[in-house]
Amino acid sequence: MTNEELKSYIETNYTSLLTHNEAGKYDLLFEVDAVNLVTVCEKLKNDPELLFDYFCNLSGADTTEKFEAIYNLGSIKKKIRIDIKVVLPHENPVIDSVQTVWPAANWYEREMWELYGIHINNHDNLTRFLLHDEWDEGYPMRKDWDAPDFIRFPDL
Amino acid sequence: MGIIKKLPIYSEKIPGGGIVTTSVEQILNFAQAKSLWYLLFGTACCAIELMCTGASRYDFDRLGMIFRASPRQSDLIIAAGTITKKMAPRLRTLYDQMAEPRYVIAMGGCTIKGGPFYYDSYSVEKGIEHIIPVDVFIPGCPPRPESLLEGCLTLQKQIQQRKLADWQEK
Amino acid sequence: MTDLRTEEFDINMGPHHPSTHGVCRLLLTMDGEKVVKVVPYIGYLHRAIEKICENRTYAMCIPILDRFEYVTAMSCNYVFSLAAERLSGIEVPERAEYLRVIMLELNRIASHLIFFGTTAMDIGALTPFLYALREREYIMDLFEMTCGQRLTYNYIRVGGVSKDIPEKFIPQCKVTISTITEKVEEYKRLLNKNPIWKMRTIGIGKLDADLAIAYGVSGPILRASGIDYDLRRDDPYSIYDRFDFNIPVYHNGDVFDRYMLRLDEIQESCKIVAQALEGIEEGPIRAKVSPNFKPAAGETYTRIENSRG
Amino acid sequence: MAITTFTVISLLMAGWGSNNKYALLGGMRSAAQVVSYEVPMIASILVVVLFAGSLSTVDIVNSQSGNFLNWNIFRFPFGPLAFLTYLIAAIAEANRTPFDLAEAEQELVAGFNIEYSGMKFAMFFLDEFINLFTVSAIAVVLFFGGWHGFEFIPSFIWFFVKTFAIVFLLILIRWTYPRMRVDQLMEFAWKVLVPITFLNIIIAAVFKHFGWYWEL
Repeated sequence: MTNEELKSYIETNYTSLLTHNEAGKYDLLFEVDAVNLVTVCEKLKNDPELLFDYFCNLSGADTTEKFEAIYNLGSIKKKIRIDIKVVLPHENPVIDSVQTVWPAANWYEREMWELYGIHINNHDNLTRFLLHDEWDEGYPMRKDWDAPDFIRFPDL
Repeated sequence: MGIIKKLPIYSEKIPGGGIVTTSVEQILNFAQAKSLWYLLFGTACCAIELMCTGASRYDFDRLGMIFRASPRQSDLIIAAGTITKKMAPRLRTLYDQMAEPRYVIAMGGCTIKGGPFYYDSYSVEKGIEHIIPVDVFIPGCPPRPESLLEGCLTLQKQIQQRKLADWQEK
Repeated sequence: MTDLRTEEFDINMGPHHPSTHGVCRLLLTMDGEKVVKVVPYIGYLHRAIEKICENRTYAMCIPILDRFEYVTAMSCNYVFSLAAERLSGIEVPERAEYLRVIMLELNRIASHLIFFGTTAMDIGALTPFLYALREREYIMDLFEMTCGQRLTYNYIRVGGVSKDIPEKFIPQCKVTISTITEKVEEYKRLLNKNPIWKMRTIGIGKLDADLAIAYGVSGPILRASGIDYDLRRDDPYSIYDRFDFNIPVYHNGDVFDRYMLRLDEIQESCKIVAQALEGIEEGPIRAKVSPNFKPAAGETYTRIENSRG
Repeated sequence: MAITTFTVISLLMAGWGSNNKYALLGGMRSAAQVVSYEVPMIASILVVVLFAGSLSTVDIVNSQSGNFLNWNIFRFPFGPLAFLTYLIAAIAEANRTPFDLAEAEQELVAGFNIEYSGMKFAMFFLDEFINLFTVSAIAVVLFFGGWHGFEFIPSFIWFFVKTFAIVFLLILIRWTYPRMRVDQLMEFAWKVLVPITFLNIIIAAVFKHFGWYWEL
């Protein structure tokens, strides 16, 4: 399945759930509402045409106004891939856990919770694991985070 | 070590005792310098170079350096790789568990001053010098095996120049 | 015997333990000699590379990414450059693509040799470790003559590679890969029929296909579990579609299969390097990219096949 | 033989006394291992004793005097077999790889001696090498004709040459072979080695009874 076919397939079958985002180069990037995330993921995984059974990566981003969580999914049988983006507000970001769909998401979500401060609903083990135990300086990956030894470079 | 520590105090007082002190000193220093057993402590990139140094081409063993896994049985920590803030207390514990006399080699930029890249990182300890005292620094990111060998030879020279009187202070 | 009272106890393995190779801490719950439960604790090498890269230019990021995965630093350079190139549509010269493939595959061999040596050492045999690192030094020589570094290369840049290969690289590389292909046979002879090695590896650490997919396992471990999935073939990047190579797949998903798969992959990588050495032509090695280069706005996520998954 | 058995107690006490879980595991492992390998070791010695008709080492060596084909190792088929079982049991007894579970470096860090440093550790370490030398010397006495050899070289030199040859062999094995797991180790001792050695005793007795061996 080429990218164009995949795009048209998703746009016809997931009209209300996924919206295409032009920012994605090379890969297809879709946006989804935070409330629909788990249902969309389950559908994508079980759709016989797509079979997104492989969870590659989960990354977070802070655009100073919003948080973004990007899920990179792949399908081993169909050899296709897709990115799904969830946009979250800067105040009280909360997202549902997708680890019921892909257990691999567990650690990525923990990491996102720890570094970005995005709370994960229904996560079974939301404990600190990257930063050291006495850490109390906030969420380091946020753009507005600052620390004494952090030197912000001028914009080049 | 009780007797050896007190040896210089008594032997200096009797005529000709200085010879005894010097020869004991030489023997002890020789023994220590030529059988430095190092603790297998590698955290990051430098650990791979440490492995290479221990393996076929560079052959650490010819300097009398064999790795031991337990801190109780080693004389030397080669701190290879980045020490994060989470790791730092463990490094201190390991150092405390070692028996005297103990030495530390700081291998690579990260252990010297936070490295060429991690000077503004929130989780990396900027140099291990404020965790444990360091005897030899080896710069490089990561240092080549040759420079590690050179560092070890330097440490051996340092050890051979030690005086028995220094032992009392430590 | 059954009503004998036994007690489970916890044991703390790591962060400093001779067999962790890198730093992680495992909290093991033991029932005598049996491990009942493992709780991993990681983060002892969390160096905040993402945060550091946030305020660097793209060119400045590449050397940091070397330290990200220091056993195969080339692929970390590569995946970053690939992302930047895809974003801004930079065309990479032909010769640079060949050089990249040669370096990536040589680095894969080096990484697999480290795996081979340390695995055998953890099981208690020291000879394979010495053998593997002996062969790895030949590859290090090649890297050193090209980019002057043994471990962190900073070689693959956005738009190409940093330096051209010296004249004697190609003959020496040919010798190296033929030596390694032979030596891999020697490794197989050394361990495959060894009954103790077999006892320690066959049927140990089984990971079946469903579990492997569910947990997003990738690379050689996924293929050892019986899933024929290699991004070099299934999602081709660079010029991998020009070469003829097999992708070894094993089906048991135990330690022995992973070990065999990696040894096979070394031989396949040697094949790729040999073909690339044949096909390489003269030409420019780098597209024009300014040092302060910034890619066009947008997002991209690249995936490549790394030796460690 | 009795003295090597005593090392178990010291290992166990060392492991237990250091209040460290790794050391405790190491101590337990080595105790189990040494006790179970004692059986095949003594059983393979019994073969030789059966032949020499005496427990005295002098008598055992003298029974192998004369031509070097008289050495027990060349008395087929039970001689080589007894040597093999003895060697395996001896490696296990001396805690060397592939049976060095008591101080498996990659598993138990350093095993029972993890918490010992300085002179106490040196004692443990020297003990290991003395043990290695002792088992090799016993192997020479039992199977390789002790101090007998060609006339023109003094007998003690012969003895040491043979002993060091076996020490060399043991060291070679130590660096080449991977380590066994503890349950496999016990299985190997009780299910393989013990039956083989007992069978060997029976074979040796039959051969001795019917006089099917040479005396050159």
